[in-house]
Amino acid sequence: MDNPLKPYPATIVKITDETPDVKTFQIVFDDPGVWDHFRHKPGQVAQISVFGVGEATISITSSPTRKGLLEFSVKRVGLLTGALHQLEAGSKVGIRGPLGNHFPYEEMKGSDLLFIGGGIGLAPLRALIDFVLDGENRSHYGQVEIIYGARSAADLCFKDDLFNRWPHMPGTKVYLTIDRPEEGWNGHVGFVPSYLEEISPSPRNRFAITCGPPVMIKFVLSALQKLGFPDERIITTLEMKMKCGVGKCGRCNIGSKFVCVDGPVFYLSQLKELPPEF
Amino acid sequence: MSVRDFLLTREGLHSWLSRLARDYPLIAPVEEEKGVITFKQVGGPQEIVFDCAPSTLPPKEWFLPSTEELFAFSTAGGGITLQEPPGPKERVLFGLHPCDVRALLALDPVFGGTYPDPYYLGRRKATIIVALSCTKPGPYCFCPAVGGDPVVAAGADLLLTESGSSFAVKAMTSRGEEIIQRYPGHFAPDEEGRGERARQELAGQLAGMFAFLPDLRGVKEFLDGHFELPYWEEVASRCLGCGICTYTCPTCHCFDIFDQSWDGARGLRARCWDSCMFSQFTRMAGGHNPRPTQKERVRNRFLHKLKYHQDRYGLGGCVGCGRCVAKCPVNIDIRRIIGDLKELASHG
Amino acid sequence: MSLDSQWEPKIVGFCCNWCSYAGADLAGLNRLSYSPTVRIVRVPCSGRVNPAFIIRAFQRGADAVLVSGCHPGDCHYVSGNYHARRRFLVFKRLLEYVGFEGERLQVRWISGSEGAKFAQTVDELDRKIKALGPNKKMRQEPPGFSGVKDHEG
Amino acid sequence: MRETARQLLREREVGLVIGYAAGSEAYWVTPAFIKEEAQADRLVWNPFCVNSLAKYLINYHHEPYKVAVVVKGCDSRALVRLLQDNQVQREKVVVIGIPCLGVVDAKAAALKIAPGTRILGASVTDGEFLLQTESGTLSLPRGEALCAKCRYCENPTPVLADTLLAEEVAAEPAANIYAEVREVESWPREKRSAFWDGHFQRCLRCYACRNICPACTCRECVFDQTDPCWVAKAHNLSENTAFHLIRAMHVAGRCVDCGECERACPVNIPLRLLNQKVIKDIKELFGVSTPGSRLDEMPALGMFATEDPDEFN
Repeated sequence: MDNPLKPYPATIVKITDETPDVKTFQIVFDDPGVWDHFRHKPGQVAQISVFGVGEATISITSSPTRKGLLEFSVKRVGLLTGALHQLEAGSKVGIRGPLGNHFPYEEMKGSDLLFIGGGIGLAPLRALIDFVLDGENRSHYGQVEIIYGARSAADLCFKDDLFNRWPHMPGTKVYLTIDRPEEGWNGHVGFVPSYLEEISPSPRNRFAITCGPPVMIKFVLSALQKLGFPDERIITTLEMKMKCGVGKCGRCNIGSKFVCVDGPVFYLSQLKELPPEF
Repeated sequence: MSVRDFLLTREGLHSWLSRLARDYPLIAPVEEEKGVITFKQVGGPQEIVFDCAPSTLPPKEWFLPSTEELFAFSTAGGGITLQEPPGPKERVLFGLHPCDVRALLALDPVFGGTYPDPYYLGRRKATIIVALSCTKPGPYCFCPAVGGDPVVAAGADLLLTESGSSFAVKAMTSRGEEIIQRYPGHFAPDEEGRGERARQELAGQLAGMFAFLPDLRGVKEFLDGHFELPYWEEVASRCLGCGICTYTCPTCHCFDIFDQSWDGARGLRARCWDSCMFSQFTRMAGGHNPRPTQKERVRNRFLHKLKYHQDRYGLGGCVGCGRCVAKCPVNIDIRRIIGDLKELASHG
Repeated sequence: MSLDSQWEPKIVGFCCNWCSYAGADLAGLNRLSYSPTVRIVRVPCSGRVNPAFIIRAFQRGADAVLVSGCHPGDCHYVSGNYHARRRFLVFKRLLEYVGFEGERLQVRWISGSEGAKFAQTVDELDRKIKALGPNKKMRQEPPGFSGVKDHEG
Repeated sequence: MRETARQLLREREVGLVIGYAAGSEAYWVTPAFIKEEAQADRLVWNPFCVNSLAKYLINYHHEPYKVAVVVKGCDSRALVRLLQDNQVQREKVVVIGIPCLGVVDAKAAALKIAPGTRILGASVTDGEFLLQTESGTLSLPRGEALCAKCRYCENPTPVLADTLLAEEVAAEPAANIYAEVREVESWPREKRSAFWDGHFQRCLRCYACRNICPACTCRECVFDQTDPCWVAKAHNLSENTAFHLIRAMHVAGRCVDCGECERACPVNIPLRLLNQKVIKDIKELFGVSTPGSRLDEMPALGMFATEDPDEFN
């Protein structure tokens, strides 16, 4: 990247409706040579441009083991995400990145992994889930458990992964929950943090990785501590308003740290050192 | 060893500046409006304000313009074409005071680092900096309190210091030496160390002229351990939430990025100054705001100046120019804030 | 300049749905010819016309703006045009004060039966603006490749 | 003033007193928010108390307690406007009015008063402001030091107050208040255009004029909206002009001519000259008073009369 503010031209090749307000965009670079520089790691983010509207920071939801494409799951919340939702396959966009740090997948080798996600918060976790489940990587990790919840069954993202793919992978369990009972749902009902306490996974040799709405993260973090997970094995990824993504525009700081370059992935032990401004 | 010290008469300075204005874009402090001194391109020395202490707005506009085009885009023909603006021509920035030079040194690591910013760095590289020692501090100047020195300008190419009817010139970089060589006849070698004596003498005179020098000792250490302070509520209750302090600050660098297009097919991506004092600054599209009230925003600004910048880059975030002091409509005065924090620190 | 000789005024007409838009319609039905330099934007009421709309029109290249609504007393919403009258008496003076030619903002009451008045108003405005020439105040160029310039000029 | 504040706080009549405290230089004051009786000694009143404090009341409208606020005549017009818009509830505010003989322009004073000077006392005469300092008495001639907005004052005594802290001051007979506006009006169009272009291009868009303005109380300001975006973030002459014209129209009929926008402007844009133009026109056109002068007179552009002048036939 000789100019970190200039995006690579790219094309949306496929759009999947995940929920009424979340779509997954499959994107490829127009210049295949870009893949030589764009080597992302699970947990990293990118800036997606809709030219004429602007940019937004979105986590990369596809694992780097899936070569030749990037996936971004985007919830429609504002101007840019609204514009993105209007686009069709074949539309031109820009991609800037990969930005930020990544999940410590090297350090996690040999451990069991517990993923706890809420709503669109599963998107960044999915990159790591697929990374550890794909190919020979699988042998480096122990049990993979995924606790995931959404407001309703319709709001569950990645339904194909949740129902058809991940549960059938070896050593992998998926626990789903929705906030309120509804017709046709036979699964668990309740909020993610309380479901986590019900399941009560052992902290022994296990990393917990969580992402979701700020309030969910808050209660999940305290539940994990109650279960005995050490701060160094609790990992979360933060969302902040970002513009430049490269530590210059000054808005995503939490104390002296910039979420865009020092994050978005933080250990709980690191978060505890930071002022509570996130 | 090449001579690095020169002498320049007042007439010599004027004729040199006239030549510079012909050969380069020459940027210097001018009185744009009664009481408003800003850095503008000038046609010659007659337009320049030599004794501003300090200018109303800092020269950062010339490195981080208030609005700057990042690239133009066009989706004509099905693909996307991006075109970056041409880099700036080599230019001379004259009349920066040492605090302003120090502010650039504080900005450099922000725009350099792992992701070098070609726009800022391009302007930085294209700019020959001729600094001017202060002859008297402004009413709100406090650079010595934050480690500055009104007669030292590390980071400039040349430093001029007024001494009687002439100027002592110190070439601080090879680029500074080159520019002196390019204008033979203007500069006389200072072989007797008159410049050094002049600077020392001036430094001695200036030392007692600062009206109010806050004592920073222990303040950062106090802030390291005390994020939550009721004091910030008191400051925030007065704060209007405007952008004056950040826009007049030579080290504030926050910006926003936005697109401009009439039809979506062609347009510009640009950035413009933004301010951590604004309520929208950290507000996310979904409505969550990590700094929801003016208390968090005010605290962020002062911690940025007194702690965060130091933590991150090992450099002070405040250079003591006093511009925010001069312009705050409700008299939120960083010198007083430092004093208050110091007092809070001493009471445990 | 050759560009100037090809120049045709751009006039943006904000016409209230209930009177002036119908007036413009009537002008068309009666085959009254009027200057094609006007582009009509239908608004619910002259009272809906925010000064920001007019500013945006000038920014994007309008040489004149016509705001047209029901005659006082005839407003579909009872008083929208009375409010508009106060607003535009003030705004027009403000525009002149900061250096606009006052002729570039015209406000006219035109009823649904006044097709001829509509055509005449537009033609008159077109003539005035042709005499004045293009508006330069606040005008922007479309952002794009042509807009790329070095900040220092 | 201190005694009034102490009493209000002691008797729990109010939970907060908003007044002035000494600033970091002699010619500045800073808003003070006094919640405890013992803190009341921080309050000052002197010829440098230029800030309008009325708008701060909005920050406290959710509080259960009453708030007392110190107002000069011009500030009381701002308070009237806030009351008219129901931004502030009358029963929740105690108005401490100060009849005022005019305040000092800090920029002018800064040229005369050395930094670090301490003011021990001040008095105002017909011709000068007299300041007692540690090194003797300093005189600021009224002609040089008086704030521009005080050169003609319609309301030296607050139009609304629960307590007046001094004898009422009679308003001077009406003078040519809008002489400067008329001067600009008389210029050829090109000169007017160049004059305002020169000022608007300098605008930093710091929004101090908006944030300090007692007429600007929108929960979400049009200039902060991105969709629709009526004024782009870009700083250039066209967008800056749009900002100032839209702002002038938004406060038209509601601007109380307190001059705070012009005082706050860091690059000396003569904003009062812009807003006064609108005030003058609405007065002439619709026969109204300066906004905020009367509690029973609502903003001119929020109402109409069938017999208003009509130039649009």
